[in-house]
Amino acid sequence: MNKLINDPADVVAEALLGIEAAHPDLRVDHQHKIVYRGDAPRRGKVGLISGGGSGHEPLHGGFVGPGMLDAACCGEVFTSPVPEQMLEATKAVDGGAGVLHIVKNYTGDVMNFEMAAELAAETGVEVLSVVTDDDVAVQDSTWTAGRRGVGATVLLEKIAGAAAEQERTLKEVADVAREVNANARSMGIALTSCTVPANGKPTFELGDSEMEVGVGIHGEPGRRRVPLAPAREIADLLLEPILADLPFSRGDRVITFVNGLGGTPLIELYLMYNEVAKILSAHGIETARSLVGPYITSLDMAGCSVTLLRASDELLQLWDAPVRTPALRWGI
Amino acid sequence: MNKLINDPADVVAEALLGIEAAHPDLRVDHQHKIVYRGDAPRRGKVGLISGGGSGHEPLHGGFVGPGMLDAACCGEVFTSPVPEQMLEATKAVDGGAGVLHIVKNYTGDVMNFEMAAELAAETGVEVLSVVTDDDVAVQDSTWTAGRRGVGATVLLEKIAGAAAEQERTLKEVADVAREVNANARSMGIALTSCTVPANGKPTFELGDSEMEVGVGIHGEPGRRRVPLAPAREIADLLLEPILADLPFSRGDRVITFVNGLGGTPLIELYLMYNEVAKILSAHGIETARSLVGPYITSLDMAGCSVTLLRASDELLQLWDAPVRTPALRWGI
Amino acid sequence: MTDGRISIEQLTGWLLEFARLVTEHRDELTTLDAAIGDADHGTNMERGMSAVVLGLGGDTVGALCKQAGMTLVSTVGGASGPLYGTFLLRFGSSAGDATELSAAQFAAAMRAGLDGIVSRGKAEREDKTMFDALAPAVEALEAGAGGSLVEALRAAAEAADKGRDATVEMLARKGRASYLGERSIGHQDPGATSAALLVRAAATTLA
Amino acid sequence: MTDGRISIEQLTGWLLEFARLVTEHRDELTTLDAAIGDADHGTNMERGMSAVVLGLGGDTVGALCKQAGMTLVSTVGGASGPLYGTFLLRFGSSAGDATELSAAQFAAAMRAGLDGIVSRGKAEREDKTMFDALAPAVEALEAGAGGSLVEALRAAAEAADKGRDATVEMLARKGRASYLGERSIGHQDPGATSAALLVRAAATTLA
Ligand SMILES: Nc1ncnc2c1ncn2[C@@H]1O[C@H](COP(=O)(O)OP(=O)(O)O)[C@@H](O)[C@H]1O
Ligand SMILES: Nc1ncnc2c1ncn2[C@@H]1O[C@H](COP(=O)(O)OP(=O)(O)O)[C@@H](O)[C@H]1O
Ligand SMILES: [Mg+2]
Ligand SMILES: [Mg+2]
Ligand SMILES: [Mg+2]
Ligand SMILES: [Mg+2]
Repeated sequence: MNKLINDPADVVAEALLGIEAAHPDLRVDHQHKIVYRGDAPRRGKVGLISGGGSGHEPLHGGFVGPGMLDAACCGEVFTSPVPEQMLEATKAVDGGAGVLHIVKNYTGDVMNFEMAAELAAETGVEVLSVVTDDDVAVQDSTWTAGRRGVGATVLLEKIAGAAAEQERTLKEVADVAREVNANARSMGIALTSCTVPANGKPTFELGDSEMEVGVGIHGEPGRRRVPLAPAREIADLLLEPILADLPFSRGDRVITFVNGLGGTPLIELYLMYNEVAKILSAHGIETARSLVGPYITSLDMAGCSVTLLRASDELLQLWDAPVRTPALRWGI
Repeated sequence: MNKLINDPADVVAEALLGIEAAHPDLRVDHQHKIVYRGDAPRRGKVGLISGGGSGHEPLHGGFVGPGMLDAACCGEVFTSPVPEQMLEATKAVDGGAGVLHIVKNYTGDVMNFEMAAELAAETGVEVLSVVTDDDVAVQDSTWTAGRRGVGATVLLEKIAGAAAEQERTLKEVADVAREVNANARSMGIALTSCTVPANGKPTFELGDSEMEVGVGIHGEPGRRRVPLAPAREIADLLLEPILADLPFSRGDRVITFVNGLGGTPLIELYLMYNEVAKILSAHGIETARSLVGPYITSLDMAGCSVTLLRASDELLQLWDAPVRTPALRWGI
Repeated sequence: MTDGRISIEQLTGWLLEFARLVTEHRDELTTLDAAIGDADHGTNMERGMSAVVLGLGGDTVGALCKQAGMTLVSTVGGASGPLYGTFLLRFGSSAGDATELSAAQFAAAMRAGLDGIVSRGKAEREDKTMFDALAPAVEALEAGAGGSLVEALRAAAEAADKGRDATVEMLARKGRASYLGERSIGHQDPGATSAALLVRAAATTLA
Repeated sequence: MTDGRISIEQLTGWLLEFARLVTEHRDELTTLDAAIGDADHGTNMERGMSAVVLGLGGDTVGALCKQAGMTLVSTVGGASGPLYGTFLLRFGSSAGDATELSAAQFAAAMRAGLDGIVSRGKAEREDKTMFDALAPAVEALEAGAGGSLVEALRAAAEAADKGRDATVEMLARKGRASYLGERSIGHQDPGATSAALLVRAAATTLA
């Protein structure tokens, strides 16, 4: 297992020590594995909390800071955090205006956040939850666990963070967050598996000329395995279901997000971005803003995902608002 | 070969199309494969040019913008650009105050930049060159090609960029750049090889429990191959020669840079950062600033490098100055 | 189920044995999860049950099991943490202040635990989850009301194993495996596998 | 070398043959470079020589070779671009306006090219570079001054091959391979290998 780690059981705890050491304006609660904005709680501001399994870095700890999250609760690798963590974070970031939980739609995450919200309600903190489920690879059905939350989560945390910074009410921030999720669609592809440290071997085996289409961010196998294709065909494969699903239409303005899954270098992501941009312009869809890089990863998996967010002027303004976190920063 | 590409011969050209599409405030000359700051040339400002083989992204194209480079010349993968590119860029960014070439110390880069500088001299543009050679893995000797330029290049481009932004003279900017190089040391380790697209297979084979110590950023084998070790031992292995070489001393203030080589995810880099921070504090060396992430990569290689820069107050001020590039951004 | 009552020591032994089995089968559980999930079920369960073992105690069955359930909720995470945690919490509530359980009380507590899982996770029969191993086991316990505890537990363990095996052919409709659609068919559910271990542990420790 | 003169068509043929050999040996050159460098020497040389082939032309030997040299400088990059480019530029300068070369003029032009490589790259004997294949070849050409061109070219090709083979045991002191220190020993230098192809191409096309 070619990883820069010590004991696999300590990966999350030790990475948190590194985050703390590297980012003096964040605060880390090592007992509860929570990354806090240094100046939380902010009086009058809605507190924004997210969290989930680790292994998706910079999500979520790298998105803590002014203009984005107030706290990130870090679970074990690919394992949702436990209710106690979210309860603790909720109490710590409440500045009197309530707390928004940003939850990716996985059974474990949803249940653990739900339990935390129930417990928080008992302490009197007002909590609303938003669940992201933007992954079009998964059939949406009341008979399944529903779609996964993937790339939209990054865009949502930024945009809701900006709304919270403007001291909007909890309901308003939650509405903006839901608007982002409702207008975002994603799809991902893997060229290699990832290796969970505690497991020590690749979660699935993929030949040198195969790929998994429709993967999430946990090394789950995708919807289907097909022969490796050139980037331009992969872009088609990713965009076709995305564009059809919302559906996106000629004239739409979007934020285009090409995300690396952790083991794919930036040069390939830019190359993919070019393919995506060509398809979008052929469809008359205008990229108003873009994001290219590894922002929601799956450990060392090679591959990428594409997220499109249909963005109103208001969402774009919130996107442009200053943000100062380890992984996203502009304007300050 | 698990890569998101089309024809291996087109990787660089197509990635440049992606960079152009994703970053409207940059300008790309596709014929010469040059990434320009949108508003170059800036009258009265020293022009800063770097470049080298591609495959190290975000270096150098991702460091073009206010506060950093004016232009980046992109060679083929792992192949230094040709003199024509640097000549073209030199003429294009000269705002009357001369142009600084930032060159990593590789035979090919040095020769191609030299030829470009000779040609530029004929056109009347004043050119100075700074060569980075911070890699302590390589014996420094008049009998060899000398040390490689690696991580220090990133720090130097930022700091010299800030000095140029202050409208210092060409000589002054070059002096600052040389000061950075003189006070920086790096060392790298690989847990996997990279795969050059045109070659289609890993440059070297490394077993699951081996690592190459003292690698550069081109998939060259390192100084030696040893059994894979825990992160804390790797940190020792990397820091020991760095600390001994300058040497760094108790009380020194440094910029600590833990760099990912392209295939290693951020969670591992933070874990490594923690190990590095522990060793530094044991040596009484104070980290004044830090940088953690994949900034000078080697395609999809798994591994990392550590760079320490002993930084005066002036260098730190220049580091803190606003910068606005795709890969490094703060203050604006 | 008329013979024998289940002591608090036996219930403690049950949880210890479950912890032992989870560790013994950790890699198997993780490998099953790798095929249709995210390769952590063995790690998750081992982390949780190790913590349970360290904190085992309580004067009543209710206290014992609630403590264990809370520990699972606060150490496991993922889907299995809240589900197994809720199972034990509800089991404990059902048993209440009792210091020993009759076979019927045990069956009732198991039913309460299973209902807890359903109320948390909304699983239905043949969704390919832990429910598919646990539900037949609880039914066997209930059906065995007239016979011996040993017999009932053995029948429950067999029912759980059969339910676990039946998950192989199911198309997943809950949890991560549901993302795979048709590709989930042919793989045994990891949660059903650990649930069968829980019932097997009961059969070897409670009678 | 009294028999025969080398026409501009033959020199054109030389460069064409070198391009052909480079393509034929592309993967070998890259594999050699993978062992002690960065796995691009075959790709680099093929890219450069393909461009040379497309632009071949000129009324004089000087024009032909300078054009080819400029093309290498502006398409190859890396270490080999400036080195092979300078080689051909200096070769062309040495030949000047001639439209054919005597054997002695050819040897002198080769010497000038080699000197160009040395002035660009500062390589010395046994640094494990292209110099170690080219220098013995140039010496053989010079030494063959009294014999036949065919003989001299054959001797040069043999000397280049021998020089190339000798790089295997050398410890690299220039270029990327020098980073490897002792580990560079045991591997044949890619640049010396392509240089031996250049000389072999001369032997098969110029006599
Ligand atoms: N909604 C649900 N109801 C009941 N059991 C479920 C549900 N969702 C998942 N499970 C069970 O949880 C198991 C997976 O547990 P685990 O791997 O520990 O959690 P995660 O899926 O979060 O990684 C599945 O094999 C399945 O048996
Ligand atoms: N200073 C030098 N003088 C002569 N030849 C050199 C020198 N440095 C490198 N070379 C030659 O260049 C070859 C490598 O070329 P190539 O792989 O194309 O360039 P790069 O090393 O930039 O990737 C080496 O095998 C060696 O023969
Ligand atoms: Mg999990
Ligand atoms: Mg090269
Ligand atoms: Mg799992
Ligand atoms: Mg090379």
